[in-house]
Amino acid sequence: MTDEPLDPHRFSPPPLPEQERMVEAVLFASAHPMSLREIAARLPKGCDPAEVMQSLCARYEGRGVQLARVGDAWAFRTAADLGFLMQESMVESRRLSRAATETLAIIAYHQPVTRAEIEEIRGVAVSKGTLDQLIELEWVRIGRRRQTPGRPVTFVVTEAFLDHFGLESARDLPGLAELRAAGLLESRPQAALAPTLFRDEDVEADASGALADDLFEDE
Amino acid sequence: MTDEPLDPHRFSPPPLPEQERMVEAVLFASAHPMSLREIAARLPKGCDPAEVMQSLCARYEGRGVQLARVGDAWAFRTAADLGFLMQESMVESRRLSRAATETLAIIAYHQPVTRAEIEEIRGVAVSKGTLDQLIELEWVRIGRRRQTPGRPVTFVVTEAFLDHFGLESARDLPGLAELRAAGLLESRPQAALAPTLFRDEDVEADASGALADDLFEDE
Amino acid sequence: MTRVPYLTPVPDPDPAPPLPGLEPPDHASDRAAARADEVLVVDVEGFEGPLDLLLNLSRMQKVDLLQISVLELADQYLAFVDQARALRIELAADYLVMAAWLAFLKSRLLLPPDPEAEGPSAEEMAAHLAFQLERLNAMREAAARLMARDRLGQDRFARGAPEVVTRQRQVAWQAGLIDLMRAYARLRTRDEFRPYAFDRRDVFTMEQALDRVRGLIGFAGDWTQLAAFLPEGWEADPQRRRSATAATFAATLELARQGRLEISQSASFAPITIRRRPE
Repeated sequence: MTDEPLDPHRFSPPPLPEQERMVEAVLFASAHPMSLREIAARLPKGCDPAEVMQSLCARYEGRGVQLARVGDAWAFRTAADLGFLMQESMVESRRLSRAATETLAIIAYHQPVTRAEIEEIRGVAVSKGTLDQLIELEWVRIGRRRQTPGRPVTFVVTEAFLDHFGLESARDLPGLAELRAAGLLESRPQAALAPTLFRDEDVEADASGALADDLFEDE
Repeated sequence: MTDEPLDPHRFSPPPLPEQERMVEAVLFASAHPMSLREIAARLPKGCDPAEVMQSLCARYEGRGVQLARVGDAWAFRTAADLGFLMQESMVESRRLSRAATETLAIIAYHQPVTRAEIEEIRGVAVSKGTLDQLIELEWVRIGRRRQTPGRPVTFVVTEAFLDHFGLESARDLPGLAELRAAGLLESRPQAALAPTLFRDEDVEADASGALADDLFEDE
Repeated sequence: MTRVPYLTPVPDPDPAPPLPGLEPPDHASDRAAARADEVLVVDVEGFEGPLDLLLNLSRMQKVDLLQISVLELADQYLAFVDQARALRIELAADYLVMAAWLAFLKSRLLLPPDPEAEGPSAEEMAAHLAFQLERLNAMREAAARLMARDRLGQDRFARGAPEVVTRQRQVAWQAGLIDLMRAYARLRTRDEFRPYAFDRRDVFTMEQALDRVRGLIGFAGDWTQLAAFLPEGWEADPQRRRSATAATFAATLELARQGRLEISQSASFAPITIRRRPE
């Protein structure tokens, strides 16, 4: 083990078919998506996982287990059409409230989005538990602060979100192009056009600011 | 459920390649190895997992993951030759604590040595964690008991220790006089010094002689 | 004035569409009877805020959201709020804010536009409301589509028995043996600790030379060459001889300074001789 080649030029990397086997093994072993960098870190020096990913994908095309791209990462997942066989392994997920699913959709389609923006779209204050629940599910995380007065915190969806909903990237959200074309994803200045339904925007910004400071450091 | 075909001949089972996909998915998703009976219970009626298993095994022949038989059951496993990929070797250069280094040194120079003797030389009690750590590192092992009252256990260094420190035997360790001659008793760093400095035969004999009568008579 | 679709009342063959959340259907004519019935159920809880209520009301217009009549919507909303009030149901503040705003919007829509008025026109406000409703509706549909996807743990599954990656911690020892020897040396020399030690195998110190010359000088009543004072075993090796010579010479100088001996040299580079200083 200690004799592992340290100098990449000392030993040439394994041939591609062997690298493919290695990537296959590493990805199979993991329940979570792995980025190319993470994969490479596990392979012998000089291997290039990106190179073999395509052929590995092709190999599992149409199989019961498939290679799925999740953001910058990859994971093996069972084919969606065979879900019915796995009823017993099904994770009984707590049904999300309508508020939670709507909030999730708004974050996914409008990200990065502030709490005030979510409230404007839904026309109702975001109740305390909703965002917490989504963050706890690891579907939503806190993004960078918006560079506007109050520097409100923003929310974005995570890789786990993509993984859960079988999306390669947030760009693959269903209907995204149509919604954008219809102008429904633009944030329009709404001052004076609509009633102010909740007055706690400042407090809100403050509160989420405090949260962000507590938990996350953006750069 | 009640509409499930009870008569296996009423509906024909899915074609073999489809069954293969199903078994593949079911085994992949299962948290435990599955027996043929368990697999059959998951598949549509009329499927024959035994037959499918054979072709599935063949399909994974030579791949990075293989179908492995675990008792009566089946599971996906990393190919044996790729087991090394499942180890994330983190080379962490951490220094042994001073207590551990000293204890190791005493064992190396005085082996076989009892705990009481180590404590006598160090002048402080040896914590259990220190010896455990050295044993866990496989640099120290337990030797034979000393034939004295209480028959205390002795500690000796291992092959792995010699290997790690590049020594032929523990007797190769330089004695005090050599340490001094090599400037190792100075306070300034001497990292560049290699053990080959002390190959001098005469000094060797001298040093080990001095060592032996230092404290202990080995049998 | 351009014809803006959401401002046009949509003709509806059914003059009294049922309001969601209010049962039995309440419209102006029925209201008294319904109140008498006292079986009215106002389900404000079922709505996620006034916008949600508006969206539900707009659905009853059975038209594209872009074609809704904001006027009619305003009427329906206000009727709903009236109803709730009549039933002494406490509406959340935001429902009332929306009602006030809609009433204001309605009046602006019905009156001829005031050319002096500042701010957004009634049409702009109505258009924005229509946009908000459409956007909320779009997000609601997007949420439904999202939830209907093949989800992990329900339709797609991860490896059920992921293999454990053992973290092998390899401790690298760059100066391992040295550490070991130092540690040992530290222990063994604890009692004879000297802050600075230097092995002077090839160095004859002045102290050593002084001791030696002091001892020997008593016998040197006559001029004797300095070389004769060199210690034994230091003559052969050039390095050792040099060190011994220098030390011995320095020692004689010191003793001369103390008046213990005399030094003489007949010429440059001639041998140096010393003798005990006569009493």
